[in-house]
Amino acid sequence: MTDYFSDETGLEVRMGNIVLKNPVITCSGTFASGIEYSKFYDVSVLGAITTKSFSLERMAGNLPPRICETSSGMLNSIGLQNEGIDYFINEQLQEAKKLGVEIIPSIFGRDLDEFKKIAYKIKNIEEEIIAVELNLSCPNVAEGGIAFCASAEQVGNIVAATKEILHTGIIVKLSGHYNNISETASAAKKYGADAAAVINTIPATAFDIETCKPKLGNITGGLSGPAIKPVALLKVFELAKENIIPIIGIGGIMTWQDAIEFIIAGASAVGVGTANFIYPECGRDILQGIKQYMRRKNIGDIKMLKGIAISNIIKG
Amino acid sequence: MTDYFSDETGLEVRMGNIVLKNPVITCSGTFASGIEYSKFYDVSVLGAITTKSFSLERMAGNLPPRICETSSGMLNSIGLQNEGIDYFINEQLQEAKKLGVEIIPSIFGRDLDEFKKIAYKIKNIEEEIIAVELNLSCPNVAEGGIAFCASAEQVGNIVAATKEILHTGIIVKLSGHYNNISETASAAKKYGADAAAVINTIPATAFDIETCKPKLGNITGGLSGPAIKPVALLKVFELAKENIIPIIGIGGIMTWQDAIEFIIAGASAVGVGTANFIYPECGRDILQGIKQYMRRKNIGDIKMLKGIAISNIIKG
Amino acid sequence: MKTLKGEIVANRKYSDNLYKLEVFSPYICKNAKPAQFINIKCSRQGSDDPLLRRPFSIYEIDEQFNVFSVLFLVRGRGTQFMADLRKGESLDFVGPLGQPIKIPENDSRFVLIGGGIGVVPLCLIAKNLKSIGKTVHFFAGFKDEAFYTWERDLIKILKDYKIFSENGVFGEKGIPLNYIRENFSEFKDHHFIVCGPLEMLKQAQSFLKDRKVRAIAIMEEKMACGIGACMGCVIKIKNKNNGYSYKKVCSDGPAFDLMEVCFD
Amino acid sequence: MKTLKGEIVANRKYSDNLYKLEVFSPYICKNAKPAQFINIKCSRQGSDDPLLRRPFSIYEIDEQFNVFSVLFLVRGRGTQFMADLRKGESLDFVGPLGQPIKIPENDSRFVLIGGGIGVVPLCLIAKNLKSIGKTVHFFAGFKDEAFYTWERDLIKILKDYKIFSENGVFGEKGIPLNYIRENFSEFKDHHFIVCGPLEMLKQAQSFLKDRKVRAIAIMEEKMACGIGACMGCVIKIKNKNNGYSYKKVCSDGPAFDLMEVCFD
Ligand SMILES: Cc1cc2nc3c(=O)[nH]c(=O)nc-3n(C[C@H](O)[C@H](O)[C@H](O)COP(=O)(O)OP(=O)(O)OC[C@H]3O[C@@H](n4cnc5c(N)ncnc54)[C@H](O)[C@@H]3O)c2cc1C
Ligand SMILES: Cc1cc2nc3c(=O)[nH]c(=O)nc-3n(C[C@H](O)[C@H](O)[C@H](O)COP(=O)(O)OP(=O)(O)OC[C@H]3O[C@@H](n4cnc5c(N)ncnc54)[C@H](O)[C@@H]3O)c2cc1C
Ligand SMILES: Cc1cc2nc3c(=O)[nH]c(=O)nc-3n(C[C@H](O)[C@H](O)[C@H](O)COP(=O)(O)O)c2cc1C
Ligand SMILES: Cc1cc2nc3c(=O)[nH]c(=O)nc-3n(C[C@H](O)[C@H](O)[C@H](O)COP(=O)(O)O)c2cc1C
Ligand code: FES
Ligand code: FES
Repeated sequence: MTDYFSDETGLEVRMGNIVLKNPVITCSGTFASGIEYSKFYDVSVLGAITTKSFSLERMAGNLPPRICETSSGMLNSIGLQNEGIDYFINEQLQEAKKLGVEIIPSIFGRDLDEFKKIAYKIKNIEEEIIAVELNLSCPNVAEGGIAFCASAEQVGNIVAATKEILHTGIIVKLSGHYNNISETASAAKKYGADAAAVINTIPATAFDIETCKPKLGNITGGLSGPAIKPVALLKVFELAKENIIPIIGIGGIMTWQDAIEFIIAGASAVGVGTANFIYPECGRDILQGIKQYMRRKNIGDIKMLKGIAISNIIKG
Repeated sequence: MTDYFSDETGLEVRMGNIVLKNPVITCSGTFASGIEYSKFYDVSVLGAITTKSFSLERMAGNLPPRICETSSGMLNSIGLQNEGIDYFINEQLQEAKKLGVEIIPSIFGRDLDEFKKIAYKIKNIEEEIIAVELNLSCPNVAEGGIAFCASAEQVGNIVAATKEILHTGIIVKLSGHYNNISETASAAKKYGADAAAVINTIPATAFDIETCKPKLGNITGGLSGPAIKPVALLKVFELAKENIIPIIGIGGIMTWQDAIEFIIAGASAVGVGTANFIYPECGRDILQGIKQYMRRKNIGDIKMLKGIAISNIIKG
Repeated sequence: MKTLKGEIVANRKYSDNLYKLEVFSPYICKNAKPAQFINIKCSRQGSDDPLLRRPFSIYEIDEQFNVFSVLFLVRGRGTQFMADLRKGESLDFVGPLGQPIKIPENDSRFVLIGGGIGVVPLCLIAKNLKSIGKTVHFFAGFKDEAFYTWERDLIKILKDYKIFSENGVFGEKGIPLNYIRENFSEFKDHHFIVCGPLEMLKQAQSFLKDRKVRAIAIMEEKMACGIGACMGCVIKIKNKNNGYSYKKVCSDGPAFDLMEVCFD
Repeated sequence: MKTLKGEIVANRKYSDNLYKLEVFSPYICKNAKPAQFINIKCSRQGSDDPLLRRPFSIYEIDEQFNVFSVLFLVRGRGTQFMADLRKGESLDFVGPLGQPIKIPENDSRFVLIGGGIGVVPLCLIAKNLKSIGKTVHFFAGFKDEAFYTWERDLIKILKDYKIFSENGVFGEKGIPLNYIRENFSEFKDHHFIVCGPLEMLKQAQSFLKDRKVRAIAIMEEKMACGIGACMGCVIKIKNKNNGYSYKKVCSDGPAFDLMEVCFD
């Protein structure tokens, strides 16, 4: 057996200007800023962590209950509760940096102007982060959020404005909800995004048949977990086929097998979300599984795995 | 305890010109024409059965494998294999009629013209059916299918053309895939549809990480089963809130609890699909459960249950 | 906190839908404190449905044998899974989670009021209070017979308790809060700790607030992560400016100042 | 066909990943015919993950005790669930499904070739053929040791068999088809029935076709309904016009004329 993987050789991922040491990152909103999970394992093994989305000002979030379980999935309607970008920059970043892992702050603005303001703040800490993620797809907020994804122009504008302010890598977090994901991804690419994170949670709901009321305080929420994996895979596959922009594949990844499935479908890297709630160490375990799979299959570089299902289809 | 339900009192459902004796129907493609399932129970207890979608000519369907299981769900890529509408009219209808259940033929045309031709054929058997379902949302065909739902105009045109030919009830089967479901439903209503069946399967895919090939011969398929229920519920709820057209709620209904959830979210009737594969008698059992729930809650008419979650939200 | 596997030492049926699950875990027995909980995976290994872990208070800790227990009511899919677990099988759980309850050092007399399954965290709290020499009155109220045989556990912790059932089938007929109301002078300078249904907590709050009694509530909310990372399990807690902010039951709680909890 | 619950009489481990599940069911024992299968729910009651039932050939029928069995290999989530089932638990299944194999009445001599788990349906077929006085040669080929102890079942059905393993750890070293090739003159007017991996079926088809031998294949495909309602389980079957049409393994099969199966 060739010994490619005594170290991390062959795992490095390049997406535009973003270089990750390996393809496993954690998703926004499911890993806070990493501190809680660092009690379970050394999170510095991860390619990067994406923080909870931060807004310009503190946000209270939505009415509880905010969580509701569904078949092989869950709904959340957190509504971006967060202490605001200043809190992240002044209080949390340094603590998170101590974990030794690359950090991708996720940011959320209700409009272009807010995104710009947040970007100016991020500018002061650009050296300390590996990229910034623009959350353009939250289904749980009244203004902005998923609605951005309805228009490729809007997505392009926000990316362009951020790009003008920041030199760090830019990731756009897109929704699978609209049917224009190629256009939004193309616009993001055109205006300077390095990668697209695909997908965010899928708008959904649930009702209690005894009270005859919604199960979520916010009425609707976003579906995540294994239930959405086949839908997320199709979005990644379709985008990757068109070769528009490097993709971080997200949606229902629980195991290394799921991660490989996204990578062969065309994702450059994978984002692990809901799985962290059930298996706190899953980021580490998924990475380990990917390494073992590559060794077993004698694949020396993860790049050779990326989109291999697409080439196999083309070959017929 | 009041004895409303020694019979079927209070279960009748009116959707435009369509009158069902109760709200439980089976979904197209999951119940063939009822004959197989009649070996398991007396299917005449059902409100109606919807047949597999029939096309103008025989269709061979897609390459196998056509089935792939996912977390709490399944993908299918049948591709509308069927023997053609003539076969249904000449061979199958009479046999199905013997089951004593109301029949809703589902029909599929690749374009407006084919829909018209099929409608003319249906005209000859109009007396024998309770309604016709226009499948405008199949994700597994190269022409037509889900693409119809991209445009409200197209949907309107097909409904209008069918309405001109047929006097029987018209149901449009819509996709949750596009974000314009209010518009397509409005167009359908405007041009004469009596009800909308919401939703069809959700486009999705899966890959085999050992062969690095798609798990379906057709590469992509449609996701159904419990995994999609929260997404389907939201579509039904949003449409029902706008009060556009009576709705047959479909997606992941396995139990009477699921059926009630769709009804309180605004569905007039419910369609049971994938569940038939796992619990062949589920149609009967779901109906039974609805009756018992209504008795327990002292609800004399199913109409009082319809959309009750919406009124509860408005009441606050 | 850790992800742990513990061997099931016993799964005792207390009544139709009440079970006590005893689990071998030196780590929990050494580290868990009163009011903390664990988050149990309620599906077979390799299965992700039901997806989310379920939170359960730590009920008893037997330091000698390194066995702790949870006492649970069968409610839905997760607890049915737990009821079916057998001796010798392995329990997959994360813990200990939540903040240990902060016992007000200066108070020496406590009233504990548990409603239904809310008695669970109070048992470990009671044991702890006793062990540090505090006076504890324990009041437990139940709707039905499910807890009929549970008294045998309580009696091991303390003698000074009263059990009520709404229909009088066991214990005294009535509810604990009424008893407290009627005999309030006895308890007026006690510190209260309450856990139970929202309606009970609400009533306790309004009654005790008027009387300026200090009280701690042990709260519940639906959880996803259980460790403070997802913001899923928040409840409204009053803040200084007459407003409220959302606090996480899993990591800020589950114990909160009862007077600061907003019920609306 | 019916939805049934049957008590599990035994779940015998044959090797690391091969099990025989014995189920009490008068209905199946009375009605099931060779080549038919049942569709097993592989999740706990009230759980829908894994969602789909799994198809398994009927392996043995004990009419005296009304017990039938399935012999299965642990492959994934469903079969792991089955491996964990215990005596006394209840099996939820639908059956009998599929067309009984049509035994060509005029033929009196049969060669049965099973590859791996493909031996399962052949066992009931063999027993049936013997019972109606046909001559049966049974050839079984395996990749590894999983079937090492399985011979004890076969020997109860007939004496005229040969077992092969690719690596020679048990039985003869080699594969059944090579043996047939080398000794073809012995079998040339036999009717063949084959079940096993696609590669084996393909080779059998091309070898037997050239020699104009008639053969039946027992096929597999992923299923959803198992009763002919969903069109999910189709395979390509040649039709008269040199084309093919899709036939359902569950309700048209699982037995097909081997020469009509398209492998591409
Ligand atoms: C901190 C804490 C401690 C608890 N301690 C105990 C205990 O000691 N004994 C006990 O019997 N129960 C306890 N509960 C409640 C217990 O978690 C629920 O009864 C259990 O989650 C129900 O799961 P289920 O699958 O059976 O029910 P389902 O209704 O099927 O569960 C569906 C979803 O709702 C959640 N859920 C349902 N009920 C509750 C609830 N009351 N609180 C929080 N989430 C809920 C589940 O976790 C799951 O995500 C505690 C809850 C919390 C938050
Ligand atoms: C008519 C018929 C008879 C069979 N008889 C037997 C038997 O007697 N003994 C035995 O061990 N196996 C038999 N099989 C194969 C058996 O159905 C699969 O091994 C089983 O479904 C695997 O389930 P899993 O959850 O363990 O695997 P997974 O791979 O997790 O299953 C995932 C999905 O793929 C399907 N699937 C996986 N493998 C097969 C397969 N080979 N054929 C059809 N569907 C598959 C499953 O049903 C499920 O829907 C038979 C299959 C068919 C079609
Ligand atoms: C509780 C919760 C909170 C989330 N918060 C955010 C967020 O703040 N910003 C964001 O871009 N995505 C957020 N997401 C979406 C996830 O990052 C991810 O895209 C989604 O959950 C799908 O992946 P999964 O199935 O692996 O969870 C959140 C998801 C969950 C479950
Ligand atoms: C195997 C299969 C075949 C289907 N065929 C059709 C079809 O021919 N026409 C149609 O309108 N919908 C078809 N559907 C979609 C169902 O009618 C239904 O809309 C969908 O499966 C969602 O409901 P469920 O989750 O209850 O299955 C099919 C679904 C499945 C699973
Ligand atoms: S459950 Fe995630 S923050 Fe409490
Ligand atoms: S599995 Fe449905 S037709 Fe065969």
